[in-house]
Amino acid sequence: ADSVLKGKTLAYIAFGLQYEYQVTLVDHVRKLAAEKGMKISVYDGKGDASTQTTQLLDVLSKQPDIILLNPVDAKLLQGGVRKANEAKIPLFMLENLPPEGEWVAYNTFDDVAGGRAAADAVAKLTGGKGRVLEVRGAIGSGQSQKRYDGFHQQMKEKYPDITIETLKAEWTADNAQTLTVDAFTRDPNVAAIWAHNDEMIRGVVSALRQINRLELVGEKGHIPVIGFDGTPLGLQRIREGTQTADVGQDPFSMGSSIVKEMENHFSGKPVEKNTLIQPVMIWKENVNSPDNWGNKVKS
Amino acid sequence: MTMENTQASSLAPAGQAGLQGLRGRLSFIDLMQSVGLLGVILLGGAVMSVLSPVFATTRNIENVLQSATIIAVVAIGQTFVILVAGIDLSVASVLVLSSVLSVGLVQFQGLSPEIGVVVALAAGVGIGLINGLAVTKLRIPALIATLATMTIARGLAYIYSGGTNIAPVPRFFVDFQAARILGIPAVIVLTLVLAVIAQIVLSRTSFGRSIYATGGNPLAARLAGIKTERVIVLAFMISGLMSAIAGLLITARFEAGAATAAQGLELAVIAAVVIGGVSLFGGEGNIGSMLLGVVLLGLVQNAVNLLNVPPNWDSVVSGLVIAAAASLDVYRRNYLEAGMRRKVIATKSARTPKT
Amino acid sequence: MTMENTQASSLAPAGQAGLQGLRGRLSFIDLMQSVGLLGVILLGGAVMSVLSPVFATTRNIENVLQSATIIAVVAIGQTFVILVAGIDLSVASVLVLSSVLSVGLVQFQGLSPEIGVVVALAAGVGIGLINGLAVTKLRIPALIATLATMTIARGLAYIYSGGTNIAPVPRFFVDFQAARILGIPAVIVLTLVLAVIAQIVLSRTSFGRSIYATGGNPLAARLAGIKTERVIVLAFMISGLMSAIAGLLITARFEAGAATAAQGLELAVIAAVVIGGVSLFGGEGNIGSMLLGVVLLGLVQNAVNLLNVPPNWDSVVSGLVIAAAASLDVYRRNYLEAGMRRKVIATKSARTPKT
Amino acid sequence: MAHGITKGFPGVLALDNVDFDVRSGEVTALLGENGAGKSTLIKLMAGFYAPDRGEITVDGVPLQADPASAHRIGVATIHQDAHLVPAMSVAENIMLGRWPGRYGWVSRRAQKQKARAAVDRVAPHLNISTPAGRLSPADQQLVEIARAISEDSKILIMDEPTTSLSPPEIERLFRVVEDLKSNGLGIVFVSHWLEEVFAIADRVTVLRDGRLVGTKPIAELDHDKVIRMMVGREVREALHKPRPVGEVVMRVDKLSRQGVLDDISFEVRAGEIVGMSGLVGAGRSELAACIFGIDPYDRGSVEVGGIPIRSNDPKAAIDAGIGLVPEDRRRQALVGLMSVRSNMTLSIFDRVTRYGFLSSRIEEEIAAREMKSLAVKAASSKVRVSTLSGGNQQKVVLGRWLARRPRLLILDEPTKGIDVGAKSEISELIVRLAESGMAILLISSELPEILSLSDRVLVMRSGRISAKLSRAEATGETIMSYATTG
Ligand SMILES: Nc1ncnc2c1ncn2[C@@H]1O[C@H](COP(=O)(O)OP(=O)(O)OP(=O)(O)O)[C@@H](O)[C@H]1O
Ligand SMILES: Nc1ncnc2c1ncn2[C@@H]1O[C@H](COP(=O)(O)OP(=O)(O)OP(=O)(O)O)[C@@H](O)[C@H]1O
Ligand SMILES: [Mg+2]
Ligand SMILES: [Mg+2]
Repeated sequence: ADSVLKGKTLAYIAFGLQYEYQVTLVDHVRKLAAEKGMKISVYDGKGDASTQTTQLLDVLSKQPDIILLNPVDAKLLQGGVRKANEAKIPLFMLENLPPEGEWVAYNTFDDVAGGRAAADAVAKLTGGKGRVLEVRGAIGSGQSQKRYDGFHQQMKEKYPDITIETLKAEWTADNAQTLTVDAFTRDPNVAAIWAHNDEMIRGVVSALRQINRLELVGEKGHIPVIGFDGTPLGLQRIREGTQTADVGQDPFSMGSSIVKEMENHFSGKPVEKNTLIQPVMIWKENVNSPDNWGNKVKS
Repeated sequence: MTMENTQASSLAPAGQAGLQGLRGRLSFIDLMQSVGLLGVILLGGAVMSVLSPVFATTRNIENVLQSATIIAVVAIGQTFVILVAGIDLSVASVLVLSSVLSVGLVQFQGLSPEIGVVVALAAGVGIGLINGLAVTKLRIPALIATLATMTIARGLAYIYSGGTNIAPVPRFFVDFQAARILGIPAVIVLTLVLAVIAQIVLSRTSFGRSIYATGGNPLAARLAGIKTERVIVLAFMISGLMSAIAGLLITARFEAGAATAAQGLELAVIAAVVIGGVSLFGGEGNIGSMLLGVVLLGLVQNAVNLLNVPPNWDSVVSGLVIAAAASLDVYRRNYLEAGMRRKVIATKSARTPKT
Repeated sequence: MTMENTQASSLAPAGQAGLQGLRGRLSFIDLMQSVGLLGVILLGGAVMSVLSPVFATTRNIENVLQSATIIAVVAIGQTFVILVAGIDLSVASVLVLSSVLSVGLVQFQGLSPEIGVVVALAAGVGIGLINGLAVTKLRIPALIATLATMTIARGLAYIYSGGTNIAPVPRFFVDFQAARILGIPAVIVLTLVLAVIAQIVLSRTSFGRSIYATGGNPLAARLAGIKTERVIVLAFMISGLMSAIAGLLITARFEAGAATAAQGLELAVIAAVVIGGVSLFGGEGNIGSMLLGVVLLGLVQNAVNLLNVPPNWDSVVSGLVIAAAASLDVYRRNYLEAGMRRKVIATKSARTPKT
Repeated sequence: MAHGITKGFPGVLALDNVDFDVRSGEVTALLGENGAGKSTLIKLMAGFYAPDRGEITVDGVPLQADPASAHRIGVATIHQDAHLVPAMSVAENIMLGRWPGRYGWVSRRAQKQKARAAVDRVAPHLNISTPAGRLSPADQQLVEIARAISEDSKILIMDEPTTSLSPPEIERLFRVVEDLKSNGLGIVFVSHWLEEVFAIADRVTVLRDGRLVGTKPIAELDHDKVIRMMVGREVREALHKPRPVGEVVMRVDKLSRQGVLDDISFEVRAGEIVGMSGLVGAGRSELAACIFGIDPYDRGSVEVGGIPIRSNDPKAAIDAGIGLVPEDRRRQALVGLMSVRSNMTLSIFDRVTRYGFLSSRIEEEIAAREMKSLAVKAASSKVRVSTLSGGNQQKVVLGRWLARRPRLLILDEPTKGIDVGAKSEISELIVRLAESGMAILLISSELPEILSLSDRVLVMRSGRISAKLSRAEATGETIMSYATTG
């Protein structure tokens, strides 16, 4: 039988197609939409709230049946969300929520839990003490803030002997590289490094190589490096031993679940308003598991 | 037709009549300068109306203009600075600083919204003053001076807001955003009012003329007794004020004091201003055609969104459209210029010799 | 001492000898011009050594230089463009395009790494050529033309890479990054070699001289028989080539071809070039002091990182340091000039008049 | 008004303890060789520079080093180089900084009226709404003059106001000056044309090497005395000697450019000096621009040595053996930021290159040689050419072509702004170049120069050659009559 979504138009304002995780998410939603017979248009938010606001307004002119919105910075899309509500177009949200407004369903990855999982991993690798570098994402990004909160809460509650030094790398490998190098110059005693995404790990690894501190997992002097996302490149690094672990999210389940909520909404079934997708820790042992999204996409 | 007549009459004794005719023709050329960009816009608009049925709707045009207001307001200030051969990179940072102050002073310090607005505007003017003094007194190149304040102001905005965006905003921001005057969104009306004031200041006041003189030939301006340093400082202060006003607009639009917004806005603004015919070397340009540059960039963005160009191809398409628009405009100007030169010289050499 | 002697001999008839002595003094001043920025750097370095014990270690200095290499290489190319009074905003996009091509052609198309590198460099030169032709033939302002190619090249890089990192990189990138020549990291050596070549080209070849002439006065240069359009096109091509080389360096540094890298790099590069004394109006500047500008910015960043300035305050601090460095440099120049004037008056004013 | 003025620049002492005063109702001519310090003194009086020592007062009120204060105090100045805002209209340039109106509003009507009134006194043919940047150098200079005389000033300073003007305009200017003088203005006048000085000045002040030589009433002076004060030696007039004339070097055939040039044909032979006369705006500079490939032309051809040269390509013209000393050296010839030396070698890269690299030794040799032969006054060959005085800048341009030795040299107003001593040196030089076989096309608005140097004279009017005169036929009267009505 045809899906209730058949023939419906879906406008998907994406976070930005410059990010591997997002590209995978978008591709998956696209594939599902095609299966359900929806007409989908994807807008590339380019990681910029102003662009997204403009896109949202432009999309409203086109009167689609469904809007799927993944805000870069939800607070800044408050005004846009209000307009969508006024236009009475059902809104589905991913990853970030504005302070007010209405939406049918919200799916997100549990970033706080992700931060906590990272803290556990760090503690496990360091024996619960030492100086840990946290390479964080952009100030003002909701994801980064939740990861930060989860990590620090967990550390404070369970591993008080660990000191955290936060480096403001704004999601980019370039920044992560210089900041890491300089953090080591300041004090070469580093027990572990955790970065808010896998992209920044590229900078971290490059920094370690530059200062001659890059030892593979298992070798003497190895500094545990933990990423976030579970991108193919991250998994590859785990296989090679330049990265120790990764906090995996799952774009596939996030995409599938939000499309399922759309189906529920239009067929009158109960809709799960908030869905939190839990992190999966990836280590060398399970790096080849076909469940890891990074193994499902081939780059 | 008229031109032919002018040629004939310029044979008359004093050549006065010929010059009169030329004067009329010159303002016609000025008109063409703006109309040229308008032509590019209309042409593009016509193509778009065929490609996308929703393009030519009031709703869509209103959206485009409304989205363009923030860049437009900042661009008005930037125009003053570029006219004096400066450049202001700090605009986006001043904008976010103004935005977080306008909300934060109410949220954190419990001040009244009016005071918040006033302090936000004052901060913009103050940073403009610092930029201006750094450029004129310390003689730091404008690019470097405003790069420094750009970094500093953004830092201050993050520090003050704690790195996040501040919400909710005072009620009147929301009301203002929703307000309409004669059916036109108030933000658009405000922008137009600011543009008209700026254009009048530039074209009809001695301060405005001093701006053009200072940018067109600073030495000549100084020798003529114009206080060029003061003019430059004022231009930067105006840019600061306009950016601060844009900060309030962005607060209204996003309903938050936004520390993270407007990344890279300075380049977009400078691009719009230059496409709008303001010379980076100073002394040339006007608000009217400058605004057409802003609108053109807004339309390109809108077209790309409406046509749902595949992700990342949109960048390619906008780049091509910008290049095409710019070269069309340049082509038109050269064409016009060549035509004009021939006419001027023809009139001149036909004049009766005086002994 | 020598100067005193020179003064005495300037009493000799033709004044020729006096001119000789002055020549010596002038090159001393030229030296001071560069040394000035060096002075700012040394002063800052001294302060930093006190504040942070690790600052003055070989290790740290090496790190700073190594990090600065990418900006430095791009800045060398940008210097050529700014010297001809242009500006190249497309550098960062060319850089990432080169980076993704150098890896992608091997990974996706299965070509040999050498071909990947050659195509990457050719792409850079090609975009430079397009920029140059747009500026000279279509007469689009450089800012707009390169803004367009900046958008387009970044778009193409994303399209080609599909928004992901392309890895692993061919072996020789890894080897190159790790290599040392005489104990100095190969990337630093390569950058210095490129800088020396660029400086020699600029100061010792007719092409270099044409660059300065074209930037200083394009009309005069053209009337002196210089093919100014060709010179401008070549400057843009050099900028494209340098950015492409920087793209290979970034590939080596991060061991991946990444389209997301180098966001906003163009502004950082332009800032470094201008702080390094290259005039945005063309015709003035040299590679040596320009590199000091690059190093200065790198050190500011390093200092902020080492001192562990609280998050967000780091922006404020770097902004202040940039402003301070720029104004110190301007102050020094004025001071030097005033000193020279006084010297002339003191030594020449009292001389016996010859009639 | 100026007392004990000393002003130094890096490497140059431009003025050394100079006293100078201006009296109302008098024209004081300020004379001196190129680089003597005239313009520097004027810039000090205009408030543009601050004196290192000494003081300037107007009616006992000290002048601040600020052009605005100079204007306020009543000093209006025409500077040596035209300082106009190119994109602004003539009217606005005339009223620059003094825009009429109230409360900061500019009254366009009043502006036009006032500008029109000022322009009518010196240049009635100008259209006051043309952007100033589009005017020819001569018209730009007229605009400068109109601006200065429109000011309500006590003192009017004119630094070489006549350099690009033709006789009728100069006459008109002098009438205005007489007028202002009788209104009680004090006027300072700088010119390298002693005829002009004797026609208008009441007193003469002479500077040499930055020092005051003396001030004398005009009645006590004659040409030779003034020259001796300025130069410290006698100056010889160049005498015309017949020279053997060689084969045709350049042939211009039916050259036309719409609205500018109409059917121009002539030839220049080796060793020949062809003078080209005409009124300002006759199209002589435009012709030079077309021959030299600066501007395109619609029809016709230019041949050098029988080979046609490509249009619109200065490089091709230079390669074919043409050199041009353009009219507006600052805009068209010199790269101000570059050194004197680099400016001189700008067209001879091939000759100063060894093993692919520029040799600074050869460059210095050439520059030193030309600087010596032209007596260029500069601190060294490495100073920026923009710091040289106007006349010395012109010598640098000449030096560039002397270094290259083209087959045909086009000189467009070559002695514009050149002092008497140097002028005769340049005249001699032109003759020497012709003797050595170089063909010379000499464009000049100065009849004496044309008459004393030319072997043949072409007269242009309204883009056409209205007469081709032999040396015998060419007199002041014939030339002027063909220039105005041919
Ligand atoms: N800005 C400057 N920097 C350095 N030297 C300068 C500067 N301005 C003038 N000079 C020097 O001062 C001296 C006097 O120059 P000035 O322009 O006053 O001469 P002048 O008498 O007007 O000559 P001319 O008749 O050629 O115009 C010259 O040697 C000149 O090179
Ligand atoms: N760029 C320009 N735009 C407009 N008119 C111009 C331009 N250049 C020259 N003209 C005009 O063309 C005419 C011919 O000028 P040209 O300079 O060739 O005359 P000339 O005989 O050399 O006189 P001059 O002594 O003024 O140089 C003049 O009327 C001049 O005003
Ligand atoms: Mg002078
Ligand atoms: Mg002329």
